[in-house]
Amino acid sequence: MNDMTPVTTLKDWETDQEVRWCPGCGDYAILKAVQRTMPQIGGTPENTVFISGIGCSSRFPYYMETYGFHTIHGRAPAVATGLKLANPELDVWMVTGDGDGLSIGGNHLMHVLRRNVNMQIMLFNNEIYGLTKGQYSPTSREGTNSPSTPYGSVDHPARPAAFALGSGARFVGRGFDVSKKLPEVLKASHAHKGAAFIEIFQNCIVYNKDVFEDFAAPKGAGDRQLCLEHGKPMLFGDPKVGFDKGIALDRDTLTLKVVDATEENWEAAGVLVHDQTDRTIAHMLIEMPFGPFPMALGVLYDDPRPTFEAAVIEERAKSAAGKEANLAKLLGKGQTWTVDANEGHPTD
Amino acid sequence: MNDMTPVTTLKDWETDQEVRWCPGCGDYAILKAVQRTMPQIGGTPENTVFISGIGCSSRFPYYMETYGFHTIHGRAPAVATGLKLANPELDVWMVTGDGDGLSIGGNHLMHVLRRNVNMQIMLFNNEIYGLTKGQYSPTSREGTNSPSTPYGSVDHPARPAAFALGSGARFVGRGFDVSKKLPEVLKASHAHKGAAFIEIFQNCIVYNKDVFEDFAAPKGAGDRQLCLEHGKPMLFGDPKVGFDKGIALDRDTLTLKVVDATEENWEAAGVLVHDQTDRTIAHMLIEMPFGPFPMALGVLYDDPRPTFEAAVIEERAKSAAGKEANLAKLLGKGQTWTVDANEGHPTD
Amino acid sequence: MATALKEETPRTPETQQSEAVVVRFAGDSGDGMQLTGGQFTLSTALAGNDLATFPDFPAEIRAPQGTLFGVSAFQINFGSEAIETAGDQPDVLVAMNPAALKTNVPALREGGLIIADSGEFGKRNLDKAKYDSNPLEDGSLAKWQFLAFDISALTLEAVKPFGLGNKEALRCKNMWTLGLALWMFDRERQPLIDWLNNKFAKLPDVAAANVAALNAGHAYGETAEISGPLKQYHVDAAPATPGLYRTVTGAESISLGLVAGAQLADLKMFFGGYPITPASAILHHLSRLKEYGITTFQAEDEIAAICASIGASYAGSLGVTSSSGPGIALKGEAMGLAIITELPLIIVNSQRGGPSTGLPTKTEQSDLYQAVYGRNGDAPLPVVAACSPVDAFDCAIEAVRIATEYMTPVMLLTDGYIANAAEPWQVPDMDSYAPFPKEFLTEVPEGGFKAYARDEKLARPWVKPGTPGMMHRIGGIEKAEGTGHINYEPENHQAMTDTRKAKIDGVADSIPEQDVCLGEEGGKLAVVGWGSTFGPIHQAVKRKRAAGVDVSHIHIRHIWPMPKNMGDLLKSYDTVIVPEMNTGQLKTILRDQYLVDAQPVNKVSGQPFTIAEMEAAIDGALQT
Amino acid sequence: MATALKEETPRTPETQQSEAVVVRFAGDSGDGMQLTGGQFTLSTALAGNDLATFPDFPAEIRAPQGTLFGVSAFQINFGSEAIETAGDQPDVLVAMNPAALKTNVPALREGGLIIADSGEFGKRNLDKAKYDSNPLEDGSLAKWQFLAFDISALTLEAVKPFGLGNKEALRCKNMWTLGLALWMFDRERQPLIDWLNNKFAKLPDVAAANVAALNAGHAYGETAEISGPLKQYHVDAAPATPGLYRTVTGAESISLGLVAGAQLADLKMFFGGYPITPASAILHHLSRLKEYGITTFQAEDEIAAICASIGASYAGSLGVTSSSGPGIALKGEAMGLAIITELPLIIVNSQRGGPSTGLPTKTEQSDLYQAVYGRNGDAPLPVVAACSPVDAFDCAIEAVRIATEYMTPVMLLTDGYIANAAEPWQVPDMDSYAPFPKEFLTEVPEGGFKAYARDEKLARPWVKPGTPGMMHRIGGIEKAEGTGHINYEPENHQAMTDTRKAKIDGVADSIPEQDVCLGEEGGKLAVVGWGSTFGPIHQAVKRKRAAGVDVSHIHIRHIWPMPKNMGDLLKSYDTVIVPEMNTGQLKTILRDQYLVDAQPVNKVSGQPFTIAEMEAAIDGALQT
Ligand SMILES: Cc1ncc(C[n+]2csc(CCOP(=O)(O)OP(=O)(O)O)c2C)c(N)n1
Ligand SMILES: Cc1ncc(C[n+]2csc(CCOP(=O)(O)OP(=O)(O)O)c2C)c(N)n1
Ligand code: SF4
Ligand code: SF4
Ligand SMILES: [Mg+2]
Ligand SMILES: [Mg+2]
Repeated sequence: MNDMTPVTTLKDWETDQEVRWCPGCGDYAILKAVQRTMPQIGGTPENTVFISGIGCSSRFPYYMETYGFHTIHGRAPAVATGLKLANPELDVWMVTGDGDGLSIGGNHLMHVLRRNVNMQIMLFNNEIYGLTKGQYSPTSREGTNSPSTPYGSVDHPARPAAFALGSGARFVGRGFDVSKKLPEVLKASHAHKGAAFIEIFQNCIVYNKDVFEDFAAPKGAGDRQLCLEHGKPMLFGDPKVGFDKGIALDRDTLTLKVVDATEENWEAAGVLVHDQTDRTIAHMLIEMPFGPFPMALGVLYDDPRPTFEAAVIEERAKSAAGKEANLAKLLGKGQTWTVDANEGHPTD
Repeated sequence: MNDMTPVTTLKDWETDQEVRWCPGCGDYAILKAVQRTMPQIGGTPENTVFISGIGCSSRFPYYMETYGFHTIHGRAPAVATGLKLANPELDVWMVTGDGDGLSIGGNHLMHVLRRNVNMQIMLFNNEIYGLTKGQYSPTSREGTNSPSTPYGSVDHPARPAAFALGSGARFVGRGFDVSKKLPEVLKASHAHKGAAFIEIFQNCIVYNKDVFEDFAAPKGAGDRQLCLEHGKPMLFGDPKVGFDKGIALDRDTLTLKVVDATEENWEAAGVLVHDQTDRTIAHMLIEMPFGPFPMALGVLYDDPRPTFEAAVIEERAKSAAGKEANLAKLLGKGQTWTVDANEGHPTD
Repeated sequence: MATALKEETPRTPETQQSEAVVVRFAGDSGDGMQLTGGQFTLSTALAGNDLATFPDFPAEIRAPQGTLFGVSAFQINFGSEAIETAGDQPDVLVAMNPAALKTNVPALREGGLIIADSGEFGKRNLDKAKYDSNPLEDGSLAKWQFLAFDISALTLEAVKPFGLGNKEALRCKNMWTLGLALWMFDRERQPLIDWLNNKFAKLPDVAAANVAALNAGHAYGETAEISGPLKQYHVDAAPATPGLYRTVTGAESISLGLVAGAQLADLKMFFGGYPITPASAILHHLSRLKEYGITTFQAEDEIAAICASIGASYAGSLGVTSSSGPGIALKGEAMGLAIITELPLIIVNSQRGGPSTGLPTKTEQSDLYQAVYGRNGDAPLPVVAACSPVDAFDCAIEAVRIATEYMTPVMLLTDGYIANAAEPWQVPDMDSYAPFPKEFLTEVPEGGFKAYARDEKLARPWVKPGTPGMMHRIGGIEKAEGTGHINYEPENHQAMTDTRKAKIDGVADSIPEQDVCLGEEGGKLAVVGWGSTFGPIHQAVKRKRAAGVDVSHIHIRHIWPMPKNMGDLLKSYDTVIVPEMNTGQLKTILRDQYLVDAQPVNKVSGQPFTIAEMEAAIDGALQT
Repeated sequence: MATALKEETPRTPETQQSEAVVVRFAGDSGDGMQLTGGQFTLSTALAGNDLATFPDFPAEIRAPQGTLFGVSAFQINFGSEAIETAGDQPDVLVAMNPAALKTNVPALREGGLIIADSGEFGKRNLDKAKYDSNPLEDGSLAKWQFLAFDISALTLEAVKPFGLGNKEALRCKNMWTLGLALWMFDRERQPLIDWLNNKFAKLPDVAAANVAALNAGHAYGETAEISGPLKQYHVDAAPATPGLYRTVTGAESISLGLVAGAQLADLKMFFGGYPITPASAILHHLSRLKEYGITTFQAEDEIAAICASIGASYAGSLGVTSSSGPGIALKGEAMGLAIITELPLIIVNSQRGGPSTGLPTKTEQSDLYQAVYGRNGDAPLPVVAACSPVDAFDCAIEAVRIATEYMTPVMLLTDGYIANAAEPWQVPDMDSYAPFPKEFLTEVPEGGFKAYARDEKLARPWVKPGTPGMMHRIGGIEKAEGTGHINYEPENHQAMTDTRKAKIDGVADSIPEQDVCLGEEGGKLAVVGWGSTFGPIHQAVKRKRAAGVDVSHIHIRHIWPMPKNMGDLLKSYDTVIVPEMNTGQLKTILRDQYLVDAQPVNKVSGQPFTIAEMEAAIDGALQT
């Protein structure tokens, strides 16, 4: 992580606006995690912009003492792209929800990832539409009872990280609201040049209470969370007493499996070492079903390639090279003729 | 393939409308391939519907003697979803382009795949906007010169099959306009219950001439096309003289490689057997770069799961079970009171 | 008697006979005020009063407790005469905390009664409400009557036997308050007790605690009456047509109207929606009615919602989609597709405050321009507007009739106020509605099949895919007359444009002439309204007429096309004013169509007009 | 002299002096008629004639050869007097094949001249054009003069020396035809030869063949004149203001106007577009102008295009987006966002035939409703409409001025006709334009920073993200006066709605009073137009006035808000008619705003009005 000497403190990133989420909402914790991260990455409030769509999550910009734009439902990636192309110097953070980003806004999300615009994209996944009072969302689990699915939803849920990777994302991270490790993921996303996608599981205590408790609850978390670190073996289990399990790959069937392993014998047990640039493994980790497996958290994939705005700038420079921005000449381009003052008729 | 005794002939599927694609356009060949396929799958024109968006490709319905709806740009998946939910008996085919399906329509495409609505989705990928006269599209290769990118495009292209898989598709096929094998892929897509995504490379001879020639040209095709068949080894090379190469997996690095292999020794050479239900291999085949590798064609992935409309019907039946559709009762539901005829005042 | 509460209100002869009371319940979002209001409404209805309600809640899901922006309020106006609005000024304000008092007391009629939970007026809550001193103690409420007692403590006391946690126990406060209110207005407790027992059937302790709180509040009233200023009032039942009644909100009644409309048209319904305030309630209602042949589909966005509905209409179902302002804006392009392919479709717009995201939970009428004009090309479609929760039922049926008879998308306008407000509703007898069954074309007609043949209404045939022998293609490109093939010819485009216009204009042949809903044809002043301004306009005109003023009320339900006599009718008045909760949108249509000098009266504050505002507008119009 | 071609046209004193000829080139899409027309236009311009053009091409990219729907035509009207339209009826028709003849000859003036390539009139092509017999032989062209010769063969002959394949050789046919046309109108060949050599610099054989074809066509004219009916005409140069001239299409001139506007405002430009006919050309033009500080971005759809432009405006660039009907419909919701966040933005709408996909390649003015009214909520924005390719330049600058001075989105209307048509254009001297540099707020003002503070125009400050000390948040929810924080208060919403309206109404303070562009203030009849109907209205009014009729032409450039004197001006005429290529949209605004009995004259065929149609409308209006 490329921490810098902080020139700001957490306080510098707080606005004077009353925070208007429901008491106990996971968004509070994410807000704090972000405010905690900003000094550590050496951010300056005036050069930082938060862009969001619409949803509870998308209220985020109001609480950050930076520039901020609470746009319209689903369109934050497009607004952020224009902003970034117009001023690539700005540090742009996008905030979206599972509805905002994956329902109405899925297409823009795909394209911002594909183009690889350099920004951090935080998708607060609470598996529900919070702001509109609890309808199921594209990430809601099958059978979700909600006002619009009183007998249970029947859609197969979208998987944000799989969608991101399929769309061409070069950074895919995962965290959850109250996780202590969230700032680390955010820092890594910021260090990544290009579009960095971070799925943040967030507890909507009003409409989808504790859906992530199975892995997010502190009790037994070690067994249920696989905290990935580049170059480190994929071990889990309670770190306080020593890891006792690991993720290995059955190279015949190309499927992952959980094996008994400790920090000492993991190599022998065949535990995988996390290579965040390995796309195949990234696919597997993303599709790894929770339950039989722990939830993969941290940086799942990070393999930068040139950013969109860099390419646009380069292309603009190249195509403008040697050309003069002479408006008079431009207006008078092509085949012209002159009407003479005396005759009022053309002379050439 | 579940061929049936054809009750129709190709002629039955042709309309009296003049076909209005540019002479030499790849769309003609696809049209013929589809018209050839329909009798083989036992289709009946009146129960078949073609739904398209806008683009050259999306003119397709006008040329099929079936029901057809040429809708608006990018929205065919949504129209088709409503159609299919309203009448699941219909055999629905969707036609879209790389612009229609992946630019403006990417979100609807994602959701129809995720929901798994039972229909065949043919995306004609010519890597260009044909109808609007040649602007680059989301699938255009980097550096594409077009009216809107006179100095070459800079976006990283989207990969339709990867997007489909990331969106949750359970069938991903590939073919190209003049390929003799296209009907086989179409038949397989039709046999698949659920949303079947088929990427069809299509030659736009006016605006993006011959971009697929490197693998689609008959000459040397054997070396450049990997024609997948479930349960068969992944061999390629000119089949007329016998296959001479195969795709093998380096199980340490989890990367594919090309090996020398024949129909006799492929097993020893470690050539993979195509298992169309293997998601990991599907990811690899889809991401397999053309050039060092041949182009993977045929059915890349096929692993059905319950369809959306089946689930909707089931849920509707379950939730309606035992309930009577009595409008009078419904209107008078909840706490009611009666105003007496004599007094004009409530009596209970 | 309610007169005690009303003494300062100046009375016209007409209103003196009417006994009406306006009560507002206000508390923290977490205090359950909407529920309290809803149940009080029900008991009011059961008592036979006419009523109108106005729920007003914050944009936040659950704003932090005690804050000013977290206050949720529910107002009800009920009486023994016809009630058309939720009332200008409350006579009674129930304030569950300082924030509720602060934000709501300015509206209270001078001399009105405040009932406050003193248990919530501690330092912390006073701070949150930005009170420097306790208003219950500093004399600042002098111009009102007030009663403060520790409802929190009284509730805790009452529910003690049931062993609930402190938080859960305090949740019963609203039932205590409701109990008190029931006593105040001399209401039956039993229906509420039944409802509680039913609601908490699985949690008998909670049920019992709530019932206990309700009873305790009621008992408190009886006791306090003896010793203090609390009085019991009785409002007589309102005269009403005999029959079966219930209460209904606009969202409910639109949903039911759509179900009824589909039945009358003999069609299955497909509803494609995407959640948005205040439209979502329709999606919620319909998704519980699967047994009525309804498929509900929560799409990925508004565009997909309307497109799926178009697909369903194409398949032979009645496609319905619904949204509010921003979502309707997104549907514009697809409406054009439904117009040119001439498929039936209902688009329900539950209007809210704009522009952009605007004020999602506030009401407004500012999407009329969008409804009538908001599409590319010459793209006319009929627009019908509901004026009240009850009216919404018939409007929905009317929209279905027009859509299917004329093969056209129809926009049905409602608004946030109508959607949320409740009214007593005489349960309609469906036998009294003439069915309008839609016939599909199933056999090739003599002379051959043409997808764009026309009947006497200029409607084209509806053929379900799956029908043998009539395969055809439709789409968004201009169609040839008759065949419906693609056609770019100038004459054809002119003819089709003319036909589309003539078809929609022709809808006017099937609708009633415009009536004057209060007053006479012709005269000094007509007040012309549409949608939910009906109530305040009607009441104001009634009062003014009672005072001998020559003023009439014209209420327009068919916004496009308008009834054929509209121009003549409007011209029969010296002056025409058009009150709207927008900057003057209906007035544009009236001036354009009939060249009458209709003058706008506008209010764009997210709040309905008050009767007083309407009376002032009438006075103003007659002065000039 | 051109009179030979004109003899049947009745002449008023005013038009007799004017010498004007209308030529239409028509052929298969593959025949290069647009190129021929474009080059002929250039040579016409170089000859000093005034001119107007009308390219009319099929919707198909490359329709099958020889078909009726595959015909591509290019009409030019040129003369020695001011030319305002592409001409009602061609005097000369060049028909490269039977289909071109069939679809275009009905428009030809009786007695006009047909030049046909007889080499293309074989059985196959006649069949494709649905001719039963060869019209060149069956006498059916009797009411016209006609000349048929085997242009195909003559071309092949001429280019033989250059060894091209048959297909490539035949491609030179259009240059042969152009050569003939140059001879007919006594034009210089050299500029064309230069252009060909330049265009085919890398293919010298092709260049030489084309030049040879051009020369051969020219020589054929000289030879044929001696022996037959082919005559040479000379049209004098039109008087013109001295200066430098070029030709320009509307799409070019809007692009250039935007570049100029951005420079005058001292801003970088960000253009977010998505291809759509006929708007794409602007994207294409601007994407070649990177050196002018322009970033072009082809977005994934129209919504992303406008949103990216809003993002760029927020960053401090001039955001511009462009589309036509269906795409503009999709942008409605985002326009609301730009309105409430009060950011400058230009939305260019190149109108085409609607509704829905409609007639993509045909012209129409049917998006005026959408421009003025087509959004949710009370969401006013200024609308400016260009009337010609030349005018589009100034209109674009005006749009930029309004957007930046008033901090508002502005809609700039043009149409398919203007976008594609070409006109001579006196290259503007940018020094004669007053700059309107936009200042960003960079220092916290005295009294503190407020994101929604107002200047005298009611515009709010523009602060670039990156500016220290003024971090703030904006969004689509109603904003508090001054601070711009979220605010749901009724009074605030009313105030902000009023302010937004007042700001846009106030734009009228910065625009010129409405003038009468031909005729007097007051009188019997005013013909009020907007956009590309300018030409036919102007010519018709000119002719009628010359004939002594009391009629004036008023052309409205500022559609919203309108000039302040508009009402008084319109009321000074007995009768007002409003010709539009829609079903009557501007007329709605005029009637609503000014209560004048403006009567619509409508044409919705995808074709511009003819002068004759306008004359008839004037006659009609004066009769009643
Ligand atoms: C165009 C449009 N459609 C619908 C809405 C209503 N709406 C607001 S937020 C939201 C979904 C919110 O869900 P999500 O993005 O998951 O955010 P959360 O509230 O759960 O954080 C919807 C449907 C809107 N504001 N605009
Ligand atoms: C809303 C809308 N935006 C834009 C267009 C213009 N348009 C028509 S087709 C098309 C793209 C076509 O590309 P593709 O889908 O790849 O189809 P192709 O023509 O290449 O087969 C576009 C941008 C439109 N018709 N509607
Ligand atoms: S509704 Fe859910 S997501 Fe929204 S603020 Fe409340 S707890 Fe958070
Ligand atoms: S433009 Fe391209 S895709 Fe379109 S019809 Fe012509 S060749 Fe085919
Ligand atoms: Mg959510
Ligand atoms: Mg394409």
